Amino acid sequence: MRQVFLDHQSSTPVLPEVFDAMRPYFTEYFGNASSLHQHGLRVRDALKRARQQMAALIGAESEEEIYFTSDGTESSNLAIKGAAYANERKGKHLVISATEHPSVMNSLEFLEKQGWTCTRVGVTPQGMIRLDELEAAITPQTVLVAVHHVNHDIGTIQPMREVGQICATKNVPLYVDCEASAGWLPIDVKEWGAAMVSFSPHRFYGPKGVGVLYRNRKARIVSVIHGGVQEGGRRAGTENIPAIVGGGVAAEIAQERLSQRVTHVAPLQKRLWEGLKLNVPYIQLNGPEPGPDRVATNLNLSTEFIEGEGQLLLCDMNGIAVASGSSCVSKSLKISHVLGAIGLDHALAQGNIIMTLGEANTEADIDYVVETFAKIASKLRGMSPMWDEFEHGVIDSVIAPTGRGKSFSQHAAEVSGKPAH
Amino acid sequence: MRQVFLDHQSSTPVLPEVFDAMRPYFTEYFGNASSLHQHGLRVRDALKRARQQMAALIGAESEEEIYFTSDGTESSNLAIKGAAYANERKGKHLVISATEHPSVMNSLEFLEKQGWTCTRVGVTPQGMIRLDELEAAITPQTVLVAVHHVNHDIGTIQPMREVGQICATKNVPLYVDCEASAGWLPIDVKEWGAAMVSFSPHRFYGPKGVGVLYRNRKARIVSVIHGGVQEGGRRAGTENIPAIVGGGVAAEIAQERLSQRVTHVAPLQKRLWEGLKLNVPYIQLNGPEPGPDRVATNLNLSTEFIEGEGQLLLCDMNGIAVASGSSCVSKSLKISHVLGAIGLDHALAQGNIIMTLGEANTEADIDYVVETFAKIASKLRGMSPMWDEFEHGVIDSVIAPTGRGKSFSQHAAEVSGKPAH
Amino acid sequence: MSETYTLYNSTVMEHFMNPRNMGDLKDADGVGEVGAAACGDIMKISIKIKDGRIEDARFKTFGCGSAIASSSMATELIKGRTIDEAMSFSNQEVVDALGGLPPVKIHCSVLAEEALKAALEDYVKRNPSAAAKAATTDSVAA
Amino acid sequence: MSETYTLYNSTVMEHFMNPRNMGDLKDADGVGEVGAAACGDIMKISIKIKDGRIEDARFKTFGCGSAIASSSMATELIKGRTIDEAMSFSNQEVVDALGGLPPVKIHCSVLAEEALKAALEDYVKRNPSAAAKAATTDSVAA
Ligand SMILES: Cc1ncc(COP(=O)(O)O)c(C=O)c1O
Ligand SMILES: Cc1ncc(COP(=O)(O)O)c(C=O)c1O
Repeated sequence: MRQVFLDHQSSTPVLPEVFDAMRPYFTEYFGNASSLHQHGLRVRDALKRARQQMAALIGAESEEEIYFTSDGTESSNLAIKGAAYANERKGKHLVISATEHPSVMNSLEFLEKQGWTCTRVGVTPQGMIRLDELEAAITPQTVLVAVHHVNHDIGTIQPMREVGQICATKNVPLYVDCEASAGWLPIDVKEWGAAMVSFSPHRFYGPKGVGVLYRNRKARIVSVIHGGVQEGGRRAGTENIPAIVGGGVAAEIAQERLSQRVTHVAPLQKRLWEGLKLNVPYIQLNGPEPGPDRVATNLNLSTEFIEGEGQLLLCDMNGIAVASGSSCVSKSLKISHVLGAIGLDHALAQGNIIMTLGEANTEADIDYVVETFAKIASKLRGMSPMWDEFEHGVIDSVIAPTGRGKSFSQHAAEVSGKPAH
Repeated sequence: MRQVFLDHQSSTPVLPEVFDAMRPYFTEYFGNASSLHQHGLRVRDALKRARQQMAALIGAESEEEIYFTSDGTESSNLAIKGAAYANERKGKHLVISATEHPSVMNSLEFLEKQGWTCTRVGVTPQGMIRLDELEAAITPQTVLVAVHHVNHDIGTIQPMREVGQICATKNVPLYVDCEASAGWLPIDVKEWGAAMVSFSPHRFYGPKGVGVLYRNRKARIVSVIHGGVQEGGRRAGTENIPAIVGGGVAAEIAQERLSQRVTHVAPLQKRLWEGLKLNVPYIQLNGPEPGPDRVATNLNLSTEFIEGEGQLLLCDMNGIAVASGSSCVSKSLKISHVLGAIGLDHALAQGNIIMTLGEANTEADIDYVVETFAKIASKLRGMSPMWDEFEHGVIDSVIAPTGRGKSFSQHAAEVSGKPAH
Repeated sequence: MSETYTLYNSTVMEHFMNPRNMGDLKDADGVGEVGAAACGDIMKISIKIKDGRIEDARFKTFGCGSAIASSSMATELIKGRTIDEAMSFSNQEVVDALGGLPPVKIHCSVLAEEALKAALEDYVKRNPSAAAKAATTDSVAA
Repeated sequence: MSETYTLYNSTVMEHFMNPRNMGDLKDADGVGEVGAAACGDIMKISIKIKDGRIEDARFKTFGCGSAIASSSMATELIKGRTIDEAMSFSNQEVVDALGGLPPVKIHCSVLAEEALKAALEDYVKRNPSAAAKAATTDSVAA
């Protein structure tokens, strides 16, 4: 069976060059960067090189602005809580977009329990932050604005330059989560005037176990993991040297191959969406059309009248790895809050499937996915009472309304006794 | 030149078997454990196996009690802050021993800023916690007691069973930092009645980038890194699968080879200390004599009249990797707080050297170290005004007092104008 | 990849991939459609009753793999049972017959139980005489 | 390991490994011993003065590698200077001559400056006539 990995947003394989670079740091150069002898000093050098590679990827001025954490989540936590605690005297208010990653959203919820307040700025149906609302949300007590570069679920590219200008005018530091864009879109921290930027190499063919936080010299943060004085006192704990070394090499390669990678995936993204649109009735793309407003790797789809997990499992049984933001695949039984924030009808949120492309995908892969996915959708619709009820005019389609029948959500609420969430 | 690595407390090389186990998880089995497809499910299986291996090493009942973090430091942070935040309603008081690792000490300092109070229980000159003080320190508001199994600097093994009994009697959960003991001493969480235990495989021939927190089902903690619902909702962020897999294998091997390893290093530890005692005048062992009260890997030495960094650098230039707790090697210019807590004279704290053994060390290594170290000590004493002043009866030795001259500390305070810290 | 890894055990996967009794029953004697407010799943079970026994059962499900497997298994299990027996059907039977479900998916089996009971209720409503007989069990009223 | 990694640059390492002017001066004209409260380092510099110039200088240091290197370099630098010149000696000279020190180790060079000034003070105290000449500079009194 053909194997097609279409979940590059979840993780990517480590490149052979990256693995080769990491390799000696497990067995031979195994020192701790805090040690003052050969073994420590050698890995310090390696750390510095990796910082330079990370700095180069995002246009940072100096490698001293790069801090290593364990992953993207920890970087978000450090950016949000680190800035909140460091600037408590100025105020206890933060502003974020409503479609930030849970690592940002939940860091904020934690702070809210400790007395901070937070404004969540709404987005358009395409997932674009509402700039006027952002501007209005910033108060003299605001110590941080957090707006991600690209949304992890729906691939929307945010207008970072405009966001940066608003923050600069209001003189509030800006944190940009670049986990879903680094390695796939050019990033220039200076152009945005970003105080902090985070990303994680395992999204661009680097290893897991390392996250990056860029912090502009002027931005004040305190650490959130306390202990020794590693990472300039901003992140305690023994550095994960092999992963950092590998991440640095992955960043260097990502910078070199960025346009080549995009040139490869962008046509596949279009081919996949065109193919699905043509072969699967009642399917919708969430977020912007492929083009300048959407990262070239991501398609976020809603297949109407069927649920996401079933689609995902049948894809998997056919060798196709995909993700879903439907409530059935989440451990909390809630749909992705991003789908809620763009105002997606619950029926469509339930049928959500996320496909994310990478450099190993081919046109033949795409054609196989289109063909297979059409079969899967029709198999699941054959089992779905909703498809039946749509065909009998009991409920109507959200994607292509016929004017007959009630809405899916109304029907679902009637049979379950409560509106779904 | 002979190369002798005597800094196993800082890190250990990854075993070939461990590396081989990790290897496929970089390039082939690169999935994210949150994914529901083949790539995710495969690594979930691997995660579960690693949890079982970790659970077995410490006598935990079930692998469901094992949580993965990024390192020992993060595990300490999660144990301390996680328990503090989760049990806030019961009280805001914690009790720790005065010689805990900075990851514990500084987590507490952070909580103290947020309104918690903490009692630091004193230790004997050998670094043993004072059980009567511990018992007296626990109040009805105490939500956690933290006592490490083995001290990272001086190798003292704490009376964990007695500590556990006190906590059980007082009905307060006990957290035991086993970073300096796991893989080198048997650990039985049930025997101690420990609520939490932490350790990190990079101290026993596993990889960096993974920490372990055992949490008994009954112990309440909340997460400190917020985001997705990985690790049972207690640690958000993409799991570092290769390191976890490698760590699991290292734990399994550590369990198998524990007594073999100890049988190897314990005689070397004795040989090293006997050799140094015989060949280096005015040298002192800090912490208990090699034997049942001291972990078999560690020697903590004070070479009088000379400072630690110079000793460390000259060791390094002679192929010998060691550590030091002197203020000159710390980024904060302070001596290790452990040396302060055991009441070590400042003069001796400044001349501190830490040697930690591992399975690759040989008798010939030890003899080389003894011989070389004797030369280093006499070279540095030749440069030291303190040695001179001791020989001229201006100051006296702490280790072997002659009754002539003032104390080093008094002299140092006089010439510097202030007492050192 | 040589080995196949699955989210659910092999029985659940088998019922998800090849569901039994999928579809609708023409001339059903009772139809129940229920939804799970928690996750948005919807399940419909149709039954055919003959001589006080469930002669046939079919399902249609909008939901995850375990919801589909649960309805497949539930319809298998209840065939041949008397109305009274079916009235005391519990989701645990589905869970057991499937060889277990992940904790977060137990509600799928509950949904199957509810869909079945709704279908029985529908039958009883349509057949008051049967209602009289079944009135001895409380679960109908609940 | 083929390459050698060092905590300090090669000049600092060289001065640490092979310190210049290590020892004491018999019949020193001035001896200064100072300590750094911050880290506990102690440095002693002895000087020999001839015709108003530092003819020779020696050090003994209890301290880290950069403290030893700083005292070695400082004694090298001051040889041949007049008392006045030496009075305005600054730690920055040591740092520069060593090709830089890590920020946290700059205080080692300060200690060398202080030890030298203490030795000069000692000389001046022992030789009031020289004191009269040097009185024009404030640094002595400081
Ligand atoms: C936009 C965004 N931010 C942060 C994270 C968290 O990163 P990690 O999984 O490396 O902890 C993710 C992960 O999916 C993400 O997509
Ligand atoms: C006793 C003890 N606890 C915790 C830690 C922190 O562990 P890590 O360096 O893996 O973050 C250390 C590290 O030296 C330690 O020795």
